[in-house]
Amino acid sequence: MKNKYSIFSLIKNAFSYHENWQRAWRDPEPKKEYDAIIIGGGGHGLATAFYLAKKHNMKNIAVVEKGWIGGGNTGRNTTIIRSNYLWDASAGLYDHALKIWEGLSQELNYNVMFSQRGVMNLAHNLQDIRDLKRRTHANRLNGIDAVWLNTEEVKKFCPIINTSPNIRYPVLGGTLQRRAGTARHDAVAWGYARGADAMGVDIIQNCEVKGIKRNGDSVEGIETTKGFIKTKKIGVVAAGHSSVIAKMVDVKLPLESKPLQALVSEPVKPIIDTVVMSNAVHAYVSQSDKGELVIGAGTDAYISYTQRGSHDVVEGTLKAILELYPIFSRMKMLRQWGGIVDICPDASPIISKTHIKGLYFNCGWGTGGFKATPGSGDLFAHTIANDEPHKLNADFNINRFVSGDLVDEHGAAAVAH
Amino acid sequence: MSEKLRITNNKFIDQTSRISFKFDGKKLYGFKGDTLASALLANNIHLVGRSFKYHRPRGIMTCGSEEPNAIVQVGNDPSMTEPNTRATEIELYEGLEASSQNCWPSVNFDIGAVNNFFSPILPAAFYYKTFMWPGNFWKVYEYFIRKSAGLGKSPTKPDGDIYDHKYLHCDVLVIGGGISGIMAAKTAAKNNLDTVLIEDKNTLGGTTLFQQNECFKINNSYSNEWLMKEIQSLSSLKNLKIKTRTSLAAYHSYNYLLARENLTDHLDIDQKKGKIRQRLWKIRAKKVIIATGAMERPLIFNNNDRPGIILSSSIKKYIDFYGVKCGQKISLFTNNDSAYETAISLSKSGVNVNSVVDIRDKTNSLIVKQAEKLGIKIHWKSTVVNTNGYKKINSIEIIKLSDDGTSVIGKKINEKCDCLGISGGWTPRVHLFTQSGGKLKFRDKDNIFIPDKSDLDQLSIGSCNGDFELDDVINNSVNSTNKFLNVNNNDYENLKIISSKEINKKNIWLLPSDKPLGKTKPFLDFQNDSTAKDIKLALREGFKSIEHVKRYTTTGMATDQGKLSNMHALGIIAETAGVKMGELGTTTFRPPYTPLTFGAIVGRNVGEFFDIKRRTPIHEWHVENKAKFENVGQWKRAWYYPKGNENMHEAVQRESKAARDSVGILDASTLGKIDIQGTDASEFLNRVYTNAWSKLEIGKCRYGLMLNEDGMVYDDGVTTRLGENHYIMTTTTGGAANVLSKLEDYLQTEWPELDVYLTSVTDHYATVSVCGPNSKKIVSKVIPNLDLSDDKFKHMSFKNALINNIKCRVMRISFTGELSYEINVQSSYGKSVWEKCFEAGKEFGITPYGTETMHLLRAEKGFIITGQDTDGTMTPVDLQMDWIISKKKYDFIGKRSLYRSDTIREDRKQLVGLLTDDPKEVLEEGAQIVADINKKPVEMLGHVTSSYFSPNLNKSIALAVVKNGKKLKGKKMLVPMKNKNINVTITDTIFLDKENRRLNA
Amino acid sequence: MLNYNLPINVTKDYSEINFSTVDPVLKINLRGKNREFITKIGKILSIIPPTDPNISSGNENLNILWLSPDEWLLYSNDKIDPVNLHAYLNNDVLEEKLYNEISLAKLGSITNVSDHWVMINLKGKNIFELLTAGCPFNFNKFKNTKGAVTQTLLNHIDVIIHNKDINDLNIFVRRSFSEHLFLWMNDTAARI
Amino acid sequence: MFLINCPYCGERDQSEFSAGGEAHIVRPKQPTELSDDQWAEFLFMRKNIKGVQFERWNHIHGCRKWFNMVRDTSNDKIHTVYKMGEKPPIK
Repeated sequence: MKNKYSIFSLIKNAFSYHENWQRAWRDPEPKKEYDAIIIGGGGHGLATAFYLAKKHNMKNIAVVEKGWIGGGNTGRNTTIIRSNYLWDASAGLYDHALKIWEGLSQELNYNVMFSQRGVMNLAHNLQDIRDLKRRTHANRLNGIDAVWLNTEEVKKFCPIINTSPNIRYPVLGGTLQRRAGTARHDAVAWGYARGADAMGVDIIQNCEVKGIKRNGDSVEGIETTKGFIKTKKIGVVAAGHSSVIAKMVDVKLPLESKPLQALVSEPVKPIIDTVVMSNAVHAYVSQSDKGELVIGAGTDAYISYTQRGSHDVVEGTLKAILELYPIFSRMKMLRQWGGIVDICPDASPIISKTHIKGLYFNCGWGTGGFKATPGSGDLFAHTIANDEPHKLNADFNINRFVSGDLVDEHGAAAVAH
Repeated sequence: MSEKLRITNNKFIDQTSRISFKFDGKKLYGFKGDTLASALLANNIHLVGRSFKYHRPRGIMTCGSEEPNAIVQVGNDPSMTEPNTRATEIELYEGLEASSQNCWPSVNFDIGAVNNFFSPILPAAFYYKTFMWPGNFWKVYEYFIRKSAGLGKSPTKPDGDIYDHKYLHCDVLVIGGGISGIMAAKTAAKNNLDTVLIEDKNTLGGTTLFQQNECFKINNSYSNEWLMKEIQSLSSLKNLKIKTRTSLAAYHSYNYLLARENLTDHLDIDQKKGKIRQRLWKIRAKKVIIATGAMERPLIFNNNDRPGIILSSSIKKYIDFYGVKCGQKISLFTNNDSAYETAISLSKSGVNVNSVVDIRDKTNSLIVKQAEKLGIKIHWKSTVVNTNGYKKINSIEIIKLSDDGTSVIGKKINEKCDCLGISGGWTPRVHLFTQSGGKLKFRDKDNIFIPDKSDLDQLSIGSCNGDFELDDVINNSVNSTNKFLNVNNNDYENLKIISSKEINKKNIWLLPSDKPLGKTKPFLDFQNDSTAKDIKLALREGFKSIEHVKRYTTTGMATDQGKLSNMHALGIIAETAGVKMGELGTTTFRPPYTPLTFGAIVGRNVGEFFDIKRRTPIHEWHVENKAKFENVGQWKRAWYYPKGNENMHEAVQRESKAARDSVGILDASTLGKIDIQGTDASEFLNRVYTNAWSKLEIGKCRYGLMLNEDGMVYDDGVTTRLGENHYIMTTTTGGAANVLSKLEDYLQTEWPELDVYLTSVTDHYATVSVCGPNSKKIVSKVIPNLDLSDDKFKHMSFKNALINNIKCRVMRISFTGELSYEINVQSSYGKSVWEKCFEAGKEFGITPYGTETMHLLRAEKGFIITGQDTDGTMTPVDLQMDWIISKKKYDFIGKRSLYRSDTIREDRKQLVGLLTDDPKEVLEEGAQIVADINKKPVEMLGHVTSSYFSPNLNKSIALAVVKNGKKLKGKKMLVPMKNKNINVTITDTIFLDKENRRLNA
Repeated sequence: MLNYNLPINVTKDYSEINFSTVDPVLKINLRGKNREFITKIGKILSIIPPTDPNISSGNENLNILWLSPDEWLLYSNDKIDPVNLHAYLNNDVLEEKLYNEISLAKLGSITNVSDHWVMINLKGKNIFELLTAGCPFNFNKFKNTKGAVTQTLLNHIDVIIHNKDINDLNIFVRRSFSEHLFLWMNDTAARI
Repeated sequence: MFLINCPYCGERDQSEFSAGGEAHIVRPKQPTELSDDQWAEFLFMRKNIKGVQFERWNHIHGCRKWFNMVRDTSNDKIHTVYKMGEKPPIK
């Protein structure tokens, strides 16, 4: 790999005032034709390209991104990574991702700062307890590290939580996955981009897809703002804009794109060193390495592509934060932003072929896609390369909405992503 | 305080009232009207903090919300301390205690400063390139990184202050109380528009308020004197509401704005108590006028971050407004005229101005001439290439600029100084405009972004709109305001305005140096320590878009959100990449404009007001009788009634037994109740429930299951036919609201042709459920004239009755399998009826029971609870309730979904009963069920949904969903726990009284 | 004899704000779509239900509040004398008459909601200061419109607000929410 | 926060309303006649338009009436509202 990153390369470059660092990735003009094109330069798209090149030896491929890579939900999420999902299919998918996360910095030679500081999910009513215990038992049998904590153990693991029995919805316990944690979102996109580029993948930014050319039931290429590009395989990883791409080939998806907001506080010295999520009292919080409290808010109920949500959602979230962490009342919100999340009726993703030959969709990650980035890329690459799903994403096909065989993380033990 | 730094002829600071405060533990003095910053400067304290990354000494740099350096911790009470507060915005009060952040042991001697020594190997984003070895070691590196990062400290105890909200609807909202804002507000209010003017400072007037200079006059009086009169005239306007100390935090679409009003932060400690600290105004304005002014830019050159380097306009405010000299020997460095205003103010106040270093060729504007007249030395076409002094600047190095401005020529002049004022021109505060979705355009002549297009009914005026000179500000503001408000206010016509005009403009984003860039430290983002070098590094590594550069170098990500750094970052990117700034675009400014306390955002919705508590009409009785309560949705429901020191299990066992052996009483008031009337009521029920309703006789009750269109069980309950076209439906407690709006949805959108009316009566009725073999005796005592004989009053039927002349409805229905009656009476009599039943039941040892016992009793009978035994993936068939699906009916909500390839599978997960081989062993709800624990991966067949120890059967019972369960009756299964595997057998779901004898006991 | 219990039964005084619960009063929900329904109601009550939104009609005894194009809330003005209370609430002539002539006549639906809603009366110069602390509704016009009606949220709780007279309002809140709302109202009023 | 003009009550704050998704998806009159695919189309498949979309809203905390709205999802601009059963305005 072109100049390997390490403390030594840093020192070496210090002598030349860091003026000899090479580009992390090239900035090529699109070729006439590729063996495969990935639409969408977010984490999932870049990871897909990376694994297509690395594991399936497809080097003549491109990632086309209408803006700048990592600028969508990759750069807007709260970076929570966990795999303690209820259903076997989900557990398989997300734990596959978690296993890759554990070695990703080394695999990419790019520090993605994967920090396994644990993720805790709190229970606030009797049904929460049933649901979370159900999940914990399932996780254990699926070989996923997850344990049930009683209220005292919750308090011990994260002392700043208000576990008083007198609050409106007292903390009745929770589950903990120690291998779970957070990572540096930008680094994931940049690391995959650098890695893919090094293997010859063209990353084409500021290139918007305007149409998809079909010949009968198979794809022939894409029309873009940088002209027509020929290809036989198109992997769509456009997150919130999946339906927009689908419309180009008259495919309808079971998706709704909704605003999801998040916010950070001003940076302070370490005060919470794990990730705590609560579904009933809707609040998740962690603290970034920079010291900012990173807080995920909920989605709005309406469709919007504006990357803005309503203030009530932010207020509702902070209200919950102060219920569980009254010490944060004097902390200040530094920045607030929104993303567009594409949500499936069963709150599970689609990683699937379509009825059009050579057209593949990876979408529907809703509010929880970041954690799956490496796994999603790996499995989608497999699906594209072999024109067949991997067994780990077989259940996440598009057809489940016809058969009714949903992976209902939503209905069952709905737990916040 | 060192008096020599205070001037006495000052009208804004009350120098008679001395205030004592503490900074880093040292007791100091200031005056009423000071900010912490002005008071510190008056005490000759510049060094107030350390930078984020290199821990370089940093001093006060501005006088406002854009301050990047003077960020302090206020207070040290663990519940009241506040991190990251800008000293330039803190109004001084008696007892204020503040301290420096991000330094240890002290701001003067900071261990972290070693980072500065390592800075050569810590370029932008170095952390992405290292800390990767050994593989699992990031944890360790991260620990130290986290410790050294972060600025102030979070409080560690709950906030002692309270906050609240207020909604405000107005015709015109004017943001910013400077000269243009004041004129606009006056214009609006005078034209009978309901107007609100907000200003984040404690006084109106902006910078004009202290602009007493020959070069700026209106109608022959100084601009500040003229403005004073304007401000006074506002008080007479009844349509005008003025809010000072109120800063606009967020500007959302549809002219929805949030403003934070500071109510007590400026008060002396002892006066703060018991008052609201901050109020968040939620404003809906028909029209919005933005008059937020402009920010002065710094200049980017080597070591431009030393304490004592201050924005030139801030130096002017400190001397003219606060009466504080930022130094005794001040040098100024500028690329525009405004620094000369500072020079003039300083020399008028007797501060010795070394010189003005101006990168421009000689210019002759009014203000420059005046400066020259005062004998101020000017280095034309020169730049500062370096500054010296570690904890405070002590000299600057000046060199001539080449003609093209890209390099320096000639020999260095060294000039001693104790303060350097820098002015890089002005940046309009367009943040709010862009927050609201407005698009900007770039103006090349002075390198600024100004408002262009917006979808909202809004207007930007004054310097935030790119008007910097007095005459432009006044004339353009007046015209556009009149047009915008569609009024004709001639107050400001033909004013005689004198204003110095800037003739000569020149801008260099990164000033040339006599050293190679690599050897210099030209800071852009002072708080985050990012330099021009970092920007260039990012570009070199292929990070082209401004957002990439920003994230890679963290420029503009600090607590000042890049107010000072963004423009230079853009400029340097454009220069280096060779693109026009206009095309480069700008980064998105996100709310809030200045950091906003969580407390203010949440307001009073904390503690007891965090969420609503719904109470039943009988709530008091439960409290008096020591009930423990369970949260069900927003309801407080009696959970169980412990006697003496019974634990829950003991109480529930006792209650359950009593209900079966004699009689129990339950408050069922929380169940949703919907009054259904209309000629199509029966047809409507046919469509929303799975079973048939048309043939239900008047006076009879029936249980119904409601599905979603996806075929999954959604809600259930008993519905009673009160009349030909009149039903009352009950829903689950949690489902009530959703069911009603779902039904309304179908009525209004899918079946408008149906003549049906739905009215919620949930709160109108209290429901007292008397249950058990003796229930009949009790009801007959309470309602003597009601014939309860089985033939007259059958199971699943209802009767109207009177209790002491009060109407009530008695339903004979059972959720426990016992003979039981539900008395529905209007809520105001609920408690009384309950007490009457209780009284009547005493002789039978009537036992009040809560939700837990109810759940146990119904489980003995195999009755489901939607949401517990179902989870949004269960069809009625899965529940083995095929009997409730009408085969005759053509359609009902969700029917079609029951016939999809997956939903018709025989081996879906189905509801079954479970018995543990050891009858004493109670299963854990949520536990998984497997057939073979040794086969890997373990196949999970289902899970336990409900589990109890039944005192009536004297054994453990459970309900579960199991794959293909219907066919597995009698089969052995395992419930694997962490430490053991529990042997269970799949059974029927009904554990007690399959023949329903007890219903007619 | 059964006792009558109100969830809140107090009068509170704050600076220019006065709360009092005005129950028991008769409250009946009226539903109907066609003109026949309107005229029939008019005949029975000698008050025509308003067909324009956000207003009310009434006489010295009764008010009819517009709730939606096919829904109105009828409530009696004065507190019923507790002595005749039972008489009133039971044989409640009015409800029965309405039920017979509307519901049974298939013209619409009549539902007694007397205890579904709790009515709180607010008086004083500062009552709108109180409302704007927790209500997104724009009261600028409403304030000065006698008889105006709105349904909105107050401290996140559904309410119906009836402007009886200048600085004299009736707020209707569902009984199970009433204690919580009242707690909030007192908390807020105390700070005005 | 949108300012929504309820066709019955007039302009109200967004917090009084609840969103109901894509409008004019008519529930099939004869579901049993539909294939699994056709039923899935009704049940789950959505246009999810970026641009002008017709959608349903409910004035849940006001008159409780459902109505239709024409809104541009790319900028949240509300073009118009109309009552259930009324003809949608042509784009």
